[in-house]
Amino acid sequence: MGSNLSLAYLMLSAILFVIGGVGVLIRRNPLVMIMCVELMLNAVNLSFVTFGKMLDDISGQIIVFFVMVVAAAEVVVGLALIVAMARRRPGATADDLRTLRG
Amino acid sequence: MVELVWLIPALPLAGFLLLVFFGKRIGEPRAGWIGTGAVALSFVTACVVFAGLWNEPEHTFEASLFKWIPAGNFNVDIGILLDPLSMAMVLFITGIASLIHLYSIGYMHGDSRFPRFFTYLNLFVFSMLVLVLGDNLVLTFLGWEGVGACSYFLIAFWFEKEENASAGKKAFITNRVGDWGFMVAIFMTFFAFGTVTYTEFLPMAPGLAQTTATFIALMLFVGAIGKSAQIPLFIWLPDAMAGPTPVSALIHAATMVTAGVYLLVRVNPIIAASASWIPWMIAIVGIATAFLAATIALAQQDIKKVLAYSTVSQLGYMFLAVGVGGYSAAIFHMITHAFFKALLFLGAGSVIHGMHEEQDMRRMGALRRIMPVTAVTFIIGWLAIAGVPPFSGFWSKDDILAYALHKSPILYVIGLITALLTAFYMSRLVFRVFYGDSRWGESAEGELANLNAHTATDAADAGAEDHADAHEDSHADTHAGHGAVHPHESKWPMLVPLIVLAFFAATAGVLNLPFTENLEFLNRWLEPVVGENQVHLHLGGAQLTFELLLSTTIALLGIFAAYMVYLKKKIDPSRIELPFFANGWYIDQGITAFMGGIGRKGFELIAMFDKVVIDGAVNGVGRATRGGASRLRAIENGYVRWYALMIGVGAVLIVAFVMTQVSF
Amino acid sequence: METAVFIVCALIVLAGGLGVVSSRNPVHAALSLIATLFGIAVLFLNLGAELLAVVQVIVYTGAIVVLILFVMMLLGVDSEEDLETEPLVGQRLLAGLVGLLFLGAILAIIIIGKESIVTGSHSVTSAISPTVSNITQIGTELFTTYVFPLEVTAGLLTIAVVGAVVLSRRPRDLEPIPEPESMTDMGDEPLTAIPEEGAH
Amino acid sequence: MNMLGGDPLLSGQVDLAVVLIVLLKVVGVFAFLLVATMLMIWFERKVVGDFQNRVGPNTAGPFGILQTLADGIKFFFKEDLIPDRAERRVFILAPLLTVVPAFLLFTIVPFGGDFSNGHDGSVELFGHTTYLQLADPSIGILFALAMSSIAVYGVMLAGWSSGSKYPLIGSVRASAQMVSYEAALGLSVCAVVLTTGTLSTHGIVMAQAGSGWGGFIPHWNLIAAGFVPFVVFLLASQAELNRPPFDLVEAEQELVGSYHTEYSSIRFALFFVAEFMNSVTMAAIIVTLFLGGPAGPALLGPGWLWGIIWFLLKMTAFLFLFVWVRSTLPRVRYDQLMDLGWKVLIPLSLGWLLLLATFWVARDQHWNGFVTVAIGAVVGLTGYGLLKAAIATSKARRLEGVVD
Repeated sequence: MGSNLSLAYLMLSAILFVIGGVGVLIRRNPLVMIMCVELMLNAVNLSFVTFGKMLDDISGQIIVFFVMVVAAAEVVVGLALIVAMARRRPGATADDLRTLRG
Repeated sequence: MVELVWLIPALPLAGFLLLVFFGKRIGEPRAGWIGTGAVALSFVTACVVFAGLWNEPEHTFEASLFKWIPAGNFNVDIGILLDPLSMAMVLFITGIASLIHLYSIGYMHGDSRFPRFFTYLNLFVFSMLVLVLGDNLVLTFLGWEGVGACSYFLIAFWFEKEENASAGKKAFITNRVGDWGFMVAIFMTFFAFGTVTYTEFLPMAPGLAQTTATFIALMLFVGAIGKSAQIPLFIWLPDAMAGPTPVSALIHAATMVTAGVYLLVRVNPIIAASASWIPWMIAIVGIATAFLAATIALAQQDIKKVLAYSTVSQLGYMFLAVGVGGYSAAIFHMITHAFFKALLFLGAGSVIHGMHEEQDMRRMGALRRIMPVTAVTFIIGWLAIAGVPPFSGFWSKDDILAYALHKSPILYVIGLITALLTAFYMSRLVFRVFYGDSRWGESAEGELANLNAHTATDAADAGAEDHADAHEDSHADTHAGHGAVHPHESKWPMLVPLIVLAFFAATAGVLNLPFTENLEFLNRWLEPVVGENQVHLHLGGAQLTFELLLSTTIALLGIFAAYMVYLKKKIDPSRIELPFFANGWYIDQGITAFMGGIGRKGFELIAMFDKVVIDGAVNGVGRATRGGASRLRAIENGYVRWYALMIGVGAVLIVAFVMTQVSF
Repeated sequence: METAVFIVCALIVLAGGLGVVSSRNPVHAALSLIATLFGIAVLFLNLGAELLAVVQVIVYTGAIVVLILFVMMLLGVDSEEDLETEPLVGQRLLAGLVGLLFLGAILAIIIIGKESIVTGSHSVTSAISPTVSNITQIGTELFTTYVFPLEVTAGLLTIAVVGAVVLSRRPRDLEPIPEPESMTDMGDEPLTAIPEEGAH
Repeated sequence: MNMLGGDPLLSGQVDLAVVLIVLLKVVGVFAFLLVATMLMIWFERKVVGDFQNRVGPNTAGPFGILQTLADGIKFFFKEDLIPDRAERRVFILAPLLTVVPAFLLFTIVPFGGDFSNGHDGSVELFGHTTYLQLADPSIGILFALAMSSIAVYGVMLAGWSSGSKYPLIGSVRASAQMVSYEAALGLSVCAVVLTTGTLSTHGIVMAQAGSGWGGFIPHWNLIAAGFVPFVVFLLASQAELNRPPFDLVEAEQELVGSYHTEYSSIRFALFFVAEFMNSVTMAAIIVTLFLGGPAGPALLGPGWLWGIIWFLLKMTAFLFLFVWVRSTLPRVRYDQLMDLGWKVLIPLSLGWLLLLATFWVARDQHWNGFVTVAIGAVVGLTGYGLLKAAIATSKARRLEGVVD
């Protein structure tokens, strides 16, 4: 694989990461926010695999494996929180959570 | 065999741990037997180790158990230094402690916190053993604090009574002054030698600069007078009698209070290396304490108070011995004193127990018929402390006086006067308790009323301590008024220790008989530890005979005087029992007055400083934080997205910063 | 061939990503996310990470997004979001600015740095082998070098599951959160105002 | 290209002939799948008819074999209705999302090949050696799992996008059911993978080929991996397919057909086709995983033909089993479905997997097999007991009203 393509992967990853990040910052629906976090994680995964390829190292793929596990755990807990939240106030957005501030 | 030495402190520790966790469940009699067993086994181990120590070179054995504080070049190990000095201490500590544990089973019978009492006692024995066995100053200090804590726990054991609780606090706070000195001494020692291990720094002591040695010795002396109740820090010991009597016997007579003497003997090379006024100071403080306490003891009515002041007085003798270079004499007297004073306290405890918690001698008398065993053993103790040959006290006191004479005749003379007073007040005690008329029960009401009125006026302007006495008196008075007290002899667990101790009180003198060098067992045994700095006396036969005869005469004179005053009633006791003495030279009241007057102003000044400067700084920080926060609160708006955005801004800033730092 | 696959997938991925961020309807966002995830799975294949590609589909597409959709449908929180109003003034502008700056910085680093952005040496012990299959290699590494992290992730997942069960259990005395009078009222008033609010 | 795996066809120079062969296989598989699906629909209707003591389709073609074709043509010409409240784009997308994974799933199934007499399953096709399967990726069976896991999207999105009550309930049920049973499915596949040591479907078939124990008991994973993973897989695959008795997602009597209530015309036909296509594919995968796929002895004639014959025979047997189950068992309740998935199948397959792993380790380390099995059994039973106790406790507490 050409090195330019590797760089292209990294750029794609950067763009995707920023898209995800901006999404977290501007969306209010907690589920969409979780999805945007997933986007960011995927961008990072992509760059991990690319770096692994560039360095000819399998560890890049291994760490993606772990990122996926952590992402799964994160989603499970996040969704549980959203369920708990929606039970108390149907249709609540992340902004409504500011009632929790001290 | 000597390798078993670690078992000596480990056994009481095991007993302590067992009792602290399961004491309540183990219950009354068994908890006592476990505690006693642990200490008794420790004593047996000590004997075995003692036998093993004979074969060691210089009778010294060192063992490092494990590293405790390895910090750079400051290393403190949990290590054991077993030499003749600590061996002697260990033997009499475990031995007497075993007996007192046994005694306590009888004495504490029926107490609601029976198991806890033995928990504390075991912890105390463990701490005391750490104190004497520790191979460095820090470990000794650990034990030092441990015994202090146990002493506090046990003085205030019946903390429901406010006097007991405050007596505990008094002991604790007074000891702090001494502890401060000890700690400074430890720091200075490390500063001067780079180590705090005895075997490392003591041999270096002769090469030390005199000023440094003087300072360390002075600070150690401050620590020692705190623990061993010398002028001016002796005020806590009489109050410490608020604790159960076995505690008074074990901690405040036989073992803990001798820790200061032990410490000074242990560091004798440093005293030798310090300025020549240090030994003089020690000797003067010692003899002054001995004399002062003896005069106070003359006028006390509480049987335990008399013994307490007597203890202070005897400790003064030991300090005198240290000051005049008679280290082995100090240890000798420490051992004999441990026997006879423990015996006296336990005897007093037996009397108190038999009299149903009555401590006032004015309500006793003629008890020898009712409590024969107690009386006989107590009388042996009396003869020992009074210095009547051939009982042990005679030999040890005489030994000290011989060293004192060698140093200065003045010390000798005051020492003799104190010996006279000792014989007098101890005889007074014995005559009033065991001889004369029985003043317990209804028959003595009239006399009592008189006496009470007398003390009440005394007590009116007295301090808190005497208030407590007066309170007790009136309390006991109503008790007596209800019906006759029926004294009885104590049970066997209390009597067995009395008998054993009486035997040793009578015979312990053989440890160090002054007639030939061959008979001075203790001197030769302690030679490796104190030999270099010990004053070597070679008394000729004539001088020895003269001294011994003089001492005997003095002792008999004191007894005779007491006989005249208290049994024959030729002289009015009130001419001797001056209020000045009864109130302990008004030292407590003086301190109270000072602290309430000038001292209070000073404290208020300090409190003001505390309020304005220190609190002001603290509050100021708080106020500044609150003020800043109320302005910063604007950005804490509760929107998760906003926080995330701030993280993003931070990330951008960091990336930008990194980009300026890295060249591509 | 690889370049062609990359270009197609990159377009899908970016379109999907933008779709996630800009869809008013969360279900549409989820569908866009699926597209992105598939695109990335194919990119993984392109990079020679077969196992990751399949795991990506199974875990992300098959489990995570299904769960998200499930929650959406179960709770009925799939209502369209009002993307026009924005309670935080300037938040969107600032977010876009931060995003652009960040992206610009990273792209600048990648473009300027070229190959040298990858620091570190080529692996000796865990090099990607051309003969041994991808899955064998990953398996071997996972159960030798990374066995401890692997065990830890097992613990993590268990904890997450238990936590999720506890969190989402319906409490018996469920009380709805009182509605604040108005979102903007709660604004940035001093904190002392809150207790008063609770009072009525 | 290594993603297509160990097919010898792709190992050498890729020329026009190779591309043509691949295309041929694609078309062949596609056609085979469509025909098989068509026949399956007819087969099911016919067999169910027989079970219910009726005739079944009998008009179009011999034995009514063309009935499905006729139905298909009819569907084509029906009016295409899209409800007002439907989410248009998703509504149109959903049926396609159902069909695509169903097709993709079949690509990894080895449907033929010469496995007799020690052959490695490759056949000669126009002078090139190749396997009779569309692709043989090294991740093989995981691909199948991936496809079955995304098959749920069609159902879910169809239900949601209809904008109607029953379909929505159906889609919620579908997603929960899929996620639940995928775990059991994956764990039972793990047992097979552990036994054969490979993920490639061709490798799995190869490991089951040969003359077998004692010359006549085949090396099927049905036996080699133990009976349990097979049963678990069979049950979980039925749930995954939403076939009776696990067709809670459709449940005509409760949900009026659920996700396809609002669908009509060719879109409904796509759901219908996809469902039966999935049945066919799942039967093929069960055959591949547990019954040696196309492997079997060549009795007379060319070996490659016997591969296809064995495969079709085994597959048909399973399809008959599916229909049999459907026509005899009543639908389970939803809580029973969940209990079966989470409290029976998952613990069972997990325990079996651990037992199997212990067994393999014991063989590697030359431990005493008997003792190992005994200890394993004790541990397994203890775990079972604990699980039982936990379930009983939770039930008791729920009855007490401590938790809900």
